[in-house]
Amino acid sequence: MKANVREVQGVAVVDLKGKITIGSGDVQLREVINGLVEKGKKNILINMQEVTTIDSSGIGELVGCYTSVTNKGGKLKLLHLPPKINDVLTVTQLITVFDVYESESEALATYAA
Amino acid sequence: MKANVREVQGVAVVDLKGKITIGSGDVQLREVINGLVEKGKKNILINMQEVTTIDSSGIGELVGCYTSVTNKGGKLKLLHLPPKINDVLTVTQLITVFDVYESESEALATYAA
Amino acid sequence: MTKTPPSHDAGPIRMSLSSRFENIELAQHLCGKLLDGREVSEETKHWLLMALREALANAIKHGNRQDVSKRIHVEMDVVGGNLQISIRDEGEGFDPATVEDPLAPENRLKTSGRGIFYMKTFMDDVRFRRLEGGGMEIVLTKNLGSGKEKEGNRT
Amino acid sequence: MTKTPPSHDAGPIRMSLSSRFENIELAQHLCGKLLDGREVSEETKHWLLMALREALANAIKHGNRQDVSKRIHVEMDVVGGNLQISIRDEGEGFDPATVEDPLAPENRLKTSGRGIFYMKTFMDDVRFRRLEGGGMEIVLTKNLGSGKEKEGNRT
Ligand SMILES: Nc1ncnc2c1ncn2[C@@H]1O[C@H](COP(=O)(O)OP(=O)(O)O)[C@@H](O)[C@H]1O
Ligand SMILES: Nc1ncnc2c1ncn2[C@@H]1O[C@H](COP(=O)(O)OP(=O)(O)O)[C@@H](O)[C@H]1O
Repeated sequence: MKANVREVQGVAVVDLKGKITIGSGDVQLREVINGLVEKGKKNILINMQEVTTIDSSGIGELVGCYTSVTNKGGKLKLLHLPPKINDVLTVTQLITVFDVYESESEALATYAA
Repeated sequence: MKANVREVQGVAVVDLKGKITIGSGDVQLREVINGLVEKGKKNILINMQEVTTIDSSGIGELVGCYTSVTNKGGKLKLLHLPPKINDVLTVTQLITVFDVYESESEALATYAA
Repeated sequence: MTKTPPSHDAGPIRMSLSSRFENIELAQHLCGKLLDGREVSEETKHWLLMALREALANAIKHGNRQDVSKRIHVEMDVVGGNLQISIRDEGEGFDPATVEDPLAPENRLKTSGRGIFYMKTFMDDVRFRRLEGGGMEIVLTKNLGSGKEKEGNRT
Repeated sequence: MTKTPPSHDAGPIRMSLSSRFENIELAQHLCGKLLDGREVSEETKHWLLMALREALANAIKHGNRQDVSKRIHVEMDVVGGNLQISIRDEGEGFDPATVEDPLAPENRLKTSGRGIFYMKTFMDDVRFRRLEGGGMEIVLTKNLGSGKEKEGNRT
């Protein structure tokens, strides 16, 4: 997994690429998000467009990131969810937990509110 | 393996495609060539261009075909040998046994002689 | 090499792997290859490979606790249109009845506990068995032609 | 799934297959996958997979005589830059010393007898062992980084 962080309109946009699976990407995702939280970033948008595979460990980490950001009073949202990852979140009833967007500008606008 | 037979200038040109390997293609090759020999065809040119894989069984069948055609007073020659199949014939010192051509028209001309 | 549809079932494939997460993909790959040339939709294949991934991850993590000297045993077979995969580990085993429901409100935001649920969602049948010499066996079954595209699959 | 170079050797992979020629490609495929992400040239990979094919074909044909109830056991491992593959069958075994030289003029036009020669040409080492309970083991070794591109490879 590769993660690239961009700062756009006060939001940390995290472009993820590759696999978020057990032993490869799951812990890495947590570290990236924790790093942002420690730097005081509260508005985080994870761009999932280029995520090729996710498993229950990856989903678990995503939920963990959501909780730690929320606990710090921040907002973690998701962008460009590939259909199969959408399915994986849906069956475990997590899709309603996350705010999910199809357009980056639309997503960014919601942080200003 | 797929084999298509074309009749060009009195030569049966056999276009082979795919694998000539044990259990898949090796016996088939023999049947095609034997069929031609039984029909009285003596001039046979095997086009190897689209052969993707060959193994020792495939090579064995090729040699067997060469022998049966030669024994009937015919000529079996090879066209468009892929580099790796050329290697496989070379190391077993079979490359000098076969007449090999890079051009179909050139190959066809040699049968007229 | 071209795809040739298998004329008959090619008999069970067994493999064993050391307890490393990197090996999950090798097993997935072999399973995918086993289905090559069969009439299996990409959707069906995707979800059953995800279920296989979850079972392997559990065997490596919870079963063998990533002890690389312990092995994971996988057996795959297609019989009468059903893919059956058995995954065995050399761990302590567990009681599946004690596994919590990840959809229960108090579990919804937990960082783990969804693997078995995914297996059950994406396969037709999931069975657990404690092995005599220790360790757990999990048997995943999927009808390849059923088109049973459960909730996980889009329409 | 993207290729990730394995950070360390992933431990031996073992598989067993029923004695069908269709299974040759499954084993080749797994071996190819095992090399993914390693620095192995396509040439090296091609020739070692051909050697593997020959060994499997012999185990299925001469060893197990295509008896589908008998199995072929394959173990693959990369240790210190060497790929080592063991192929075992459940047949009668044979004496490798009795195998004829396919380059001898009287054998040159035979329709068989080139398999072991190809293995020896394309691998760094080929060893035979009669197994205690019957059957034959053949161990193929190739240094992955050697660039030993023997006669079989073009320059
Ligand atoms: N092969 C196994 N050996 C021992 N325990 C297991 C095994 N597979 C699953 N478990 C137990 O079942 C629990 C639930 O597994 P699962 O639903 O996959 O979620 P997770 O792996 O995220 O905990 C695990 O936490 C573990 O206690
Ligand atoms: N696994 C095996 N079990 C028994 N005999 C074998 C085995 N492998 C090879 N042989 C013997 O060695 C001979 C030479 O094998 P090989 O060089 O591969 O050529 P081919 O398979 O074309 O005969 C075979 O004909 C067979 O008698």
